[in-house]
Amino acid sequence: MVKITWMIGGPQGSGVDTSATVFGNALARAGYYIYGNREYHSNIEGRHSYFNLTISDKPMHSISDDINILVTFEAETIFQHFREVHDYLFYNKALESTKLSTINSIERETAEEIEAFLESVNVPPTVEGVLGYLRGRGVKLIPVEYDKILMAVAEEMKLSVATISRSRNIIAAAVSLRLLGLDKKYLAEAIRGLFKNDLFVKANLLAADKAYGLAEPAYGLKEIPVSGHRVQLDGNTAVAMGKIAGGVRFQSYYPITPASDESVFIEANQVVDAVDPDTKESRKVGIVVLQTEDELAAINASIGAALTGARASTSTSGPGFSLMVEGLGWAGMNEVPVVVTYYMRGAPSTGLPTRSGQADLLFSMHAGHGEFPKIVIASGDHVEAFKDAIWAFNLAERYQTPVIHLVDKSLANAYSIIDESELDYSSMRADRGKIVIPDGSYKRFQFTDDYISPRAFIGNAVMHYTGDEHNEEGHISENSANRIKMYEKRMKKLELADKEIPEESRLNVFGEGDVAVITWGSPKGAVMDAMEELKQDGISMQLIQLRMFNPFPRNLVTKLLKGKSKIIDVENNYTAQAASLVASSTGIQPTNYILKWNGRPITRTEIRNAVKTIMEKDEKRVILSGGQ
Amino acid sequence: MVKITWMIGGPQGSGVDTSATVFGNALARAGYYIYGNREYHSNIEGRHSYFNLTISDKPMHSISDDINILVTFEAETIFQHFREVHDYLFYNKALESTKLSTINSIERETAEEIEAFLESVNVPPTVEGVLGYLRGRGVKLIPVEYDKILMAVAEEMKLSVATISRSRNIIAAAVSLRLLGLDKKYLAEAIRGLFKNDLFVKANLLAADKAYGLAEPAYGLKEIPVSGHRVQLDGNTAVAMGKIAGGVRFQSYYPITPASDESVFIEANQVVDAVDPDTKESRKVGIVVLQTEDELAAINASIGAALTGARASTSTSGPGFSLMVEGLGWAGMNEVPVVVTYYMRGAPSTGLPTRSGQADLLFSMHAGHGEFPKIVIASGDHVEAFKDAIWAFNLAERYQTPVIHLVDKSLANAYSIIDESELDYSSMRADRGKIVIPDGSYKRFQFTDDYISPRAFIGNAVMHYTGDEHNEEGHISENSANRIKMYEKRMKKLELADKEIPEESRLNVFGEGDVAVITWGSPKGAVMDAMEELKQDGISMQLIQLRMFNPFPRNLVTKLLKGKSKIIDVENNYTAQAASLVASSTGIQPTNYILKWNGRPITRTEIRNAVKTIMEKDEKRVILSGGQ
Amino acid sequence: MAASKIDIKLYKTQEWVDWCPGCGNFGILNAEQMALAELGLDPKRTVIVSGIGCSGKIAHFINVNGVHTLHGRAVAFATGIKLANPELEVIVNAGDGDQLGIGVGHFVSVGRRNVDITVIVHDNGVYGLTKGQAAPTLPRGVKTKALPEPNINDAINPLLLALASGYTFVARTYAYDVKHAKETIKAAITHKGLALVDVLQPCPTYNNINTKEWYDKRIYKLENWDPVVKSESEIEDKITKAYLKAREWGDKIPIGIFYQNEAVPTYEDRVEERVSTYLKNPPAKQEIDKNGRFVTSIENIVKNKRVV
Amino acid sequence: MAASKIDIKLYKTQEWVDWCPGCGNFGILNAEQMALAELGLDPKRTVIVSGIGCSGKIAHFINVNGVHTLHGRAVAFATGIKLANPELEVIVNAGDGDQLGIGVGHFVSVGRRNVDITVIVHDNGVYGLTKGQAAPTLPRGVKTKALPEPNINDAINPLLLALASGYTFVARTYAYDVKHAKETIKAAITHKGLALVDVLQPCPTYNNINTKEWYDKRIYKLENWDPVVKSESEIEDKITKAYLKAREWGDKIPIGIFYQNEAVPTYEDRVEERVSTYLKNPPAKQEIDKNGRFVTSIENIVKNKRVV
Ligand SMILES: Cc1ncc(C[n+]2csc(CCOP(=O)(O)OP(=O)(O)O)c2C)c(N)n1
Ligand SMILES: Cc1ncc(C[n+]2csc(CCOP(=O)(O)OP(=O)(O)O)c2C)c(N)n1
Ligand code: SF4
Ligand code: SF4
Ligand SMILES: [Mg+2]
Ligand SMILES: [Mg+2]
Repeated sequence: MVKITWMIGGPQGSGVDTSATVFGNALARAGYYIYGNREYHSNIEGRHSYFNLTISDKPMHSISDDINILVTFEAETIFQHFREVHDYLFYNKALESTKLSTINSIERETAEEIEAFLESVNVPPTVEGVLGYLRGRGVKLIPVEYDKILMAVAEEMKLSVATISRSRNIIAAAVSLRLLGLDKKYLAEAIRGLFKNDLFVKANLLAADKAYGLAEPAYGLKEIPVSGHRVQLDGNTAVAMGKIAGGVRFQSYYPITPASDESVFIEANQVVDAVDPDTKESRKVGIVVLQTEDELAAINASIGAALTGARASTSTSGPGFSLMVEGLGWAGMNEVPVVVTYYMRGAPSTGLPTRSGQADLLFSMHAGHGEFPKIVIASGDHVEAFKDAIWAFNLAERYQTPVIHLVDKSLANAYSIIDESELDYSSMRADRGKIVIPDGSYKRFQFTDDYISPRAFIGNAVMHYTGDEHNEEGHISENSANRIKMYEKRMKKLELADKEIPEESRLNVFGEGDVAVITWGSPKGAVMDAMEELKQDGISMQLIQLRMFNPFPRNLVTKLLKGKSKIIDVENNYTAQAASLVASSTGIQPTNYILKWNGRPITRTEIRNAVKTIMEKDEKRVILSGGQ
Repeated sequence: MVKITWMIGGPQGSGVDTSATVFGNALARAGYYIYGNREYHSNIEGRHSYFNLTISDKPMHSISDDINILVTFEAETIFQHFREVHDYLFYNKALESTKLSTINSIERETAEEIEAFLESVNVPPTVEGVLGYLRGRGVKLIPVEYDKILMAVAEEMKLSVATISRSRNIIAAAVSLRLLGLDKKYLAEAIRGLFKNDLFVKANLLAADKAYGLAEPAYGLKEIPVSGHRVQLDGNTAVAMGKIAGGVRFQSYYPITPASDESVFIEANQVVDAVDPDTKESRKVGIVVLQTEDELAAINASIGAALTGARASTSTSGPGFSLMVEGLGWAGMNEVPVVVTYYMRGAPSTGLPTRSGQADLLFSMHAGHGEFPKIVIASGDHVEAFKDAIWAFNLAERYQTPVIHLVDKSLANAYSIIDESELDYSSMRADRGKIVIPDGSYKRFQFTDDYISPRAFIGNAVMHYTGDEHNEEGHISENSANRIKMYEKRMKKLELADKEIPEESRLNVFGEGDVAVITWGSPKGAVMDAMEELKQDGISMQLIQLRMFNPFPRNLVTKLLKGKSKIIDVENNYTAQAASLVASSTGIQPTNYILKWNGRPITRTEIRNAVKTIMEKDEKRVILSGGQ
Repeated sequence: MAASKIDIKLYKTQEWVDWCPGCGNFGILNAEQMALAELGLDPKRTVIVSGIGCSGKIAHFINVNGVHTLHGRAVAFATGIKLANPELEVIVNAGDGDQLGIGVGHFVSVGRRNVDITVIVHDNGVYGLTKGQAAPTLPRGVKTKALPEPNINDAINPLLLALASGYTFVARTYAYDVKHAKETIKAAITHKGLALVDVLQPCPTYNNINTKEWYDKRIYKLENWDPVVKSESEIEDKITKAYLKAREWGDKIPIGIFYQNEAVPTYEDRVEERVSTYLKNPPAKQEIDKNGRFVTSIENIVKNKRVV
Repeated sequence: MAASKIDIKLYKTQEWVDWCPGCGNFGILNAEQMALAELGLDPKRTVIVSGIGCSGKIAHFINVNGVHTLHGRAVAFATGIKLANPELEVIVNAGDGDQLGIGVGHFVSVGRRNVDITVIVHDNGVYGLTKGQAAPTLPRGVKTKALPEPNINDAINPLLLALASGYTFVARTYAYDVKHAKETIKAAITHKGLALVDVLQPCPTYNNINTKEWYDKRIYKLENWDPVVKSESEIEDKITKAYLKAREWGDKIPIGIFYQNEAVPTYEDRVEERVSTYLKNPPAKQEIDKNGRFVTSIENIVKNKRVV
């Protein structure tokens, strides 16, 4: 199985993302799968960012700490990442004499740490020093004269170097492709597929041509024939596509990282094709995307829209969600199907706005004063993110209650190549729950046997809503007996959901073994990929990926965990939040924990090592710290 | 032991509260203790409200469902409460023919319920019908001609009846006092103590005189000599007094029931006496009380004030707290000692704004995105409310982190007479934690052995704060190693608190027995008072009253609960939230639950009956429904 | 949506109106019910979105759709309702504390959108339902009944704020002049664009300063006043006059329509410009599935993401 | 708090300024550092309270107390800081999205209080740090770089809004005219009362419409303009002129101080009126204990609650 890790770094705003996208698309055309992670500061231009990709002939779901090929344009990336690279480093020859101390954009703590390391291995804090160190460790160094190539391209095209400076990224992709042993035509195709502007297409093709020869093939990758289509997805786009397919008609948002890309994508695609599934007749219809003044308005506008019958949702991350909890409570009280997509980022407070985390689970479970039913689901990969976006709407409308869909930033910004058939959207079905157009008088909160009231839309009947406790008509009622019954009605819907939704659909189980691993969200990929590798080390594990936290699949989890010799909980947070839900639901506590809260995603390398440590030394709590 | 239950009802805005206060104060002067609950609609004038008092020769902490004396002025109170009264009903003779169906202010569900009951016992839905029913059940009916007395008073004082219409309440108090067998001089004293306006004092004294003779002594209460002082307290005032004593210097708030009375009290007392404890020198100093535009501003203004060194707090209830969670996270991230007094009312959403509940515990534990230390305490009676308000500041400053102080509405609005010595405020001590005035350069978030950094105030040094992850200087840092360490620093403070704060001080234990009762907040009083009564029924229980939820007294709770034959959890919510914290911390689940979520307080009668049901039938979950 | 005049009784619910005797809200309730009746609005397609406060209860008293929301958030709910189904007539009713205190951010921001809704402020100078604290329209130094000290804050002027925020209809009326209030509300509803109606509303229970007597002496109706902008070139002049007039307060208090400009496109028009089928087939009215099968095709979107 | 001029270097921190090359924020940073230096403000007693956005980072670059708060909430934090310790010089720096979008409720409400702080809006028309969405000051129809469609909302005018909200100092300046910006900020800080400085701040990365070139052509300085209210009787005239002038935008954009009125008591003055020792002995400076023993006596309060 091919598994090559490629990393590119550079300052924010210099096109590192594009570089990784073009390169990944080229590889996809050659038949390879990709999984990549974007890492960047909360900054627009100048701070260090990087992209870490795994290239494989099988679908991948994680990144690795062991970098085969590191592509750099400037000095900071070299300093930040030289300790991770094993095989090849591309670097800009002009920078050899650069000193660490002259790099302003590097954070003080980071610079000090690197300096301390270099001192400990007796290497001067310069690019040259580092290159020497790498050479000593067997890393092959490939100098690239980016500027020279750019100048040549510029000259040929009669343009200024500044205009085409971003073609630098293409140079990096071209050399990398060659190193892997793949034909440059894939890159040409990728360039043509990605850039709209003819001038840039031409410049990039030229740059690619000139750069391709700079390395020798080393990895001997072969073209793999592809049957069917493959798509490139990130988590934001996957959710946006799921929502559109699932019939979202009103999306409100207030800009926030890493959520707003989803809304911007929906807005850019707000005119959609409505196709009659029988007659195939098609017409254009519209989605309203509303950028509000804040998240208070965002959730409440979406709730308003939902009252009229539109499938409505809002997307945000921690700070925004903190402002939404009052609205969420109103929706719970008024049995409104509204979907909140909650992108978890480095918290608390503003935290690490562009980094990842999974520390918002308990908050989302208990968000809002008082008790009301909310359904909480979490996606573990891009395909799940797509399908869960649809599932969320179905759940919301069936149980007439808010649904929170958790997606961590790692997943939102990760980039993967997947088989289009995995999306399988033509088999998805809508469940709009109990909808009525009443003839005569109508009680929005009618008591029924299954606790769910027939739901009419504003516009089709006269009805009343209030955040106060209310009677069946939706008018304020402080009567004790009504209070007891109406409160119970709401809460019982969650019990109904618990009965109706198969527990098997609320979690995924992978593999078999005496050792159980519990996780949720993006760490799923790292664990799955590590499990493959651990099998070779003779360690078999069973992965239990939790997908729905409320209602919690108590019986199945109990059954799965009973009798395991070890239960390892893997989460991107400090307090092992999912584990505490497992414990409070089932009484079973994990035996070991693998935790990470530095804002960077968990890698398969880390899982592999941590599991080994646990198997060997039974360490209770392994703290991961990978990533720059 | 004397235990007499007295209830008075009437429309909001008609002076029912005053009536109860005057009456209670009169009883206090005669040497009796009082515990009373105020129950009212979210309405300014016209809806039914009532006050339920227990009179005793021992300190009381609860109310009862079995009413000895019911005082009414109008028909609605009779309809609402006739099923609860056992001994005496005062009523307005002029209303005998009033029909239930003519009362607009009664809620439909309530009217229907009463009508159904009356039909089931074959009584016509009129006041007359009800009176007949009561007569049949041995209740003594005492007609009072309020209007006639008022007219006589008005005439004597040459005033209009309208001006003195509220003296009606005094009439009720006077007759009640007589019925109890106590001297009218106590009422006269209470009137003089409570009313400032001479005219009203006079009118009330006259009314009292004229009314006193209308009943015959029946309960034979004797004057009890009092040593020391007694004070009349409600929960809002207790907290306000605690804060003032504890050095609050900045209080922000946005009006909300049932929290704002606390802030209004502080504002009315914002000029306070600062007395040097040694020299006894006294001077006037001021507290800033800021009414903000919303709760977002309230918490953030308080945090700002805390940064300058002022002890700062804000008070709110559910809807407001929902808006505060983002600010709370900032305070956690920036290690700011800010106190939030959280009055729990009927939730979710606007809920039952003037009723009670305990459904906000898990929300307050997990409020705010991400992980940060917050200390959560809850008071069980008025003395605790007073002392906890001080404790909260000490904890906040010692651990440099937000503290949430939970007080339920029942406690906030309850009225009690207590021995002044119980407040014991001269023995209270301030703990301001690690405060410094730095000489030279200063790092606000310096790493230290105990994770707590020396804290300087803005004004005394230059320092930086940010909600982003930061380094020791408080500047933004996304460095991984710093992130891990700084995050841990914050979280470890909670572990330090767990070590330092004796577990014994985090809960109260009362009684002994094979059966444990777990509760928190105002139900403590009902359980304690019921325990007395249950002892006579041969049932001995041990009450464990939880006072601090974070950090949770895990070891002690485990020790206390181990080996109990039954563990009964008593809470004013649906999902037994404290029990779930007990379970997730100790692995021990209650065997039985007594739960109530109709917004009314738990009574000792209810506890007594529920415990008996549990002991006899081992019912798993007893749902209480008392109160109108 | 205008139709023929309908019996006002149809606009009354069974709920008991639990305001204090003499409360100005009764006047607003009557005026609004009359306005709805005279405009013949279909109760099913009319929505009252209210805030929290004494005022907020009005949504339960009028027999059209009633959405009694959260304190300060009514405008946000209303925006979602209106944009999801622009065929609905949407009216916001809430207190001065609600809209100009906790909700003032939404009050201002909706001005940038000119959503075609009507915003009615129950302007009583106090926080009624929480027992009489000072609301944002209470002038500094005034000590109403429940205040421990005279009000420490200056008052906000709702009309000025609305003008500065982009409202295209700005009016003031008086709760005890039910006819004027009714006509003003009708004009606001009929106006195409975002309309403010600030209603001076005595609160006999807590505002013992700005009472009926106080207002009766001061209020006068705008006369010889043409607030309507008929062409671009009139805007500057009319809005300037409106600014100046809106500042008048004290011995004389003008009521009436201060400014009206229908030339600014509504938010709905702006959406229609992007999505040409929006008004005919708005979000709320689209079928998103046929017997469970989704109708939205994402084929073109997926194609765009294809790399092979 | 004025002292003699201090070396500007003292007002710089070690932090790398990570704004994009050419960002207007550099101009604001320089101007503000110069203003602080020229006023000789003591870094310990000066506080910059900032919001979230590119602009918000400024609190880390100036070597006085820096409180980098939450998106939209800077004014609320600043109010708490100032009222707890009125001896501090408190300056708010935040973006247009921060103060006029999510924070506009606080922006307006602080006007009712006239707290003696300075509010500086970094007015770039976009949400910089979240990658260029439209901010509240971007006019309708304008399509800056990152927008999928032209801006759908009308712009808010910060000056008008401040005037309507009760600010007693209202000014506009320009980030690339560092001298003008510095003088304006100095005047704002020196002003006794609530001051707004709206700084036109080009964002070369996302706002490709309102660029330096665009502004350079249009901006002119207010001349022959006396904004200062010297007596009650001048208020009406000066604020009216300010309203009209503040509406000017397009081919010509005035900068300068539009309005200033020191006759309105600050919030601190108002507190002092209630608590006569407030300014001398404000909350932050009071000792609340002596060796752990509390100094606040509640004896009189308790006595009031005695029934026996
Ligand atoms: C978030 C939140 N904060 C506070 C409250 C409490 N509250 C209820 S009504 C009200 C004020 C009502 O004043 P106003 O809006 O002027 O309406 P009025 O009662 O005067 O009609 C407040 C503060 C609430 N419901 N929600
Ligand atoms: C509650 C909340 N919502 C959203 C965000 C995300 N956010 C960060 S910066 C920013 C906008 C910044 O725009 P502006 O205030 O104009 O400042 P600029 O970057 O342009 O200086 C937003 C929306 C946040 N931090 N908090
Ligand atoms: S308190 Fe005031 S506003 Fe509320 S109902 Fe009574 S009179 Fe009306
Ligand atoms: S994005 Fe704009 S505002 Fe932000 S730093 Fe760059 S140029 Fe400045
Ligand atoms: Mg009001
Ligand atoms: Mg901006």
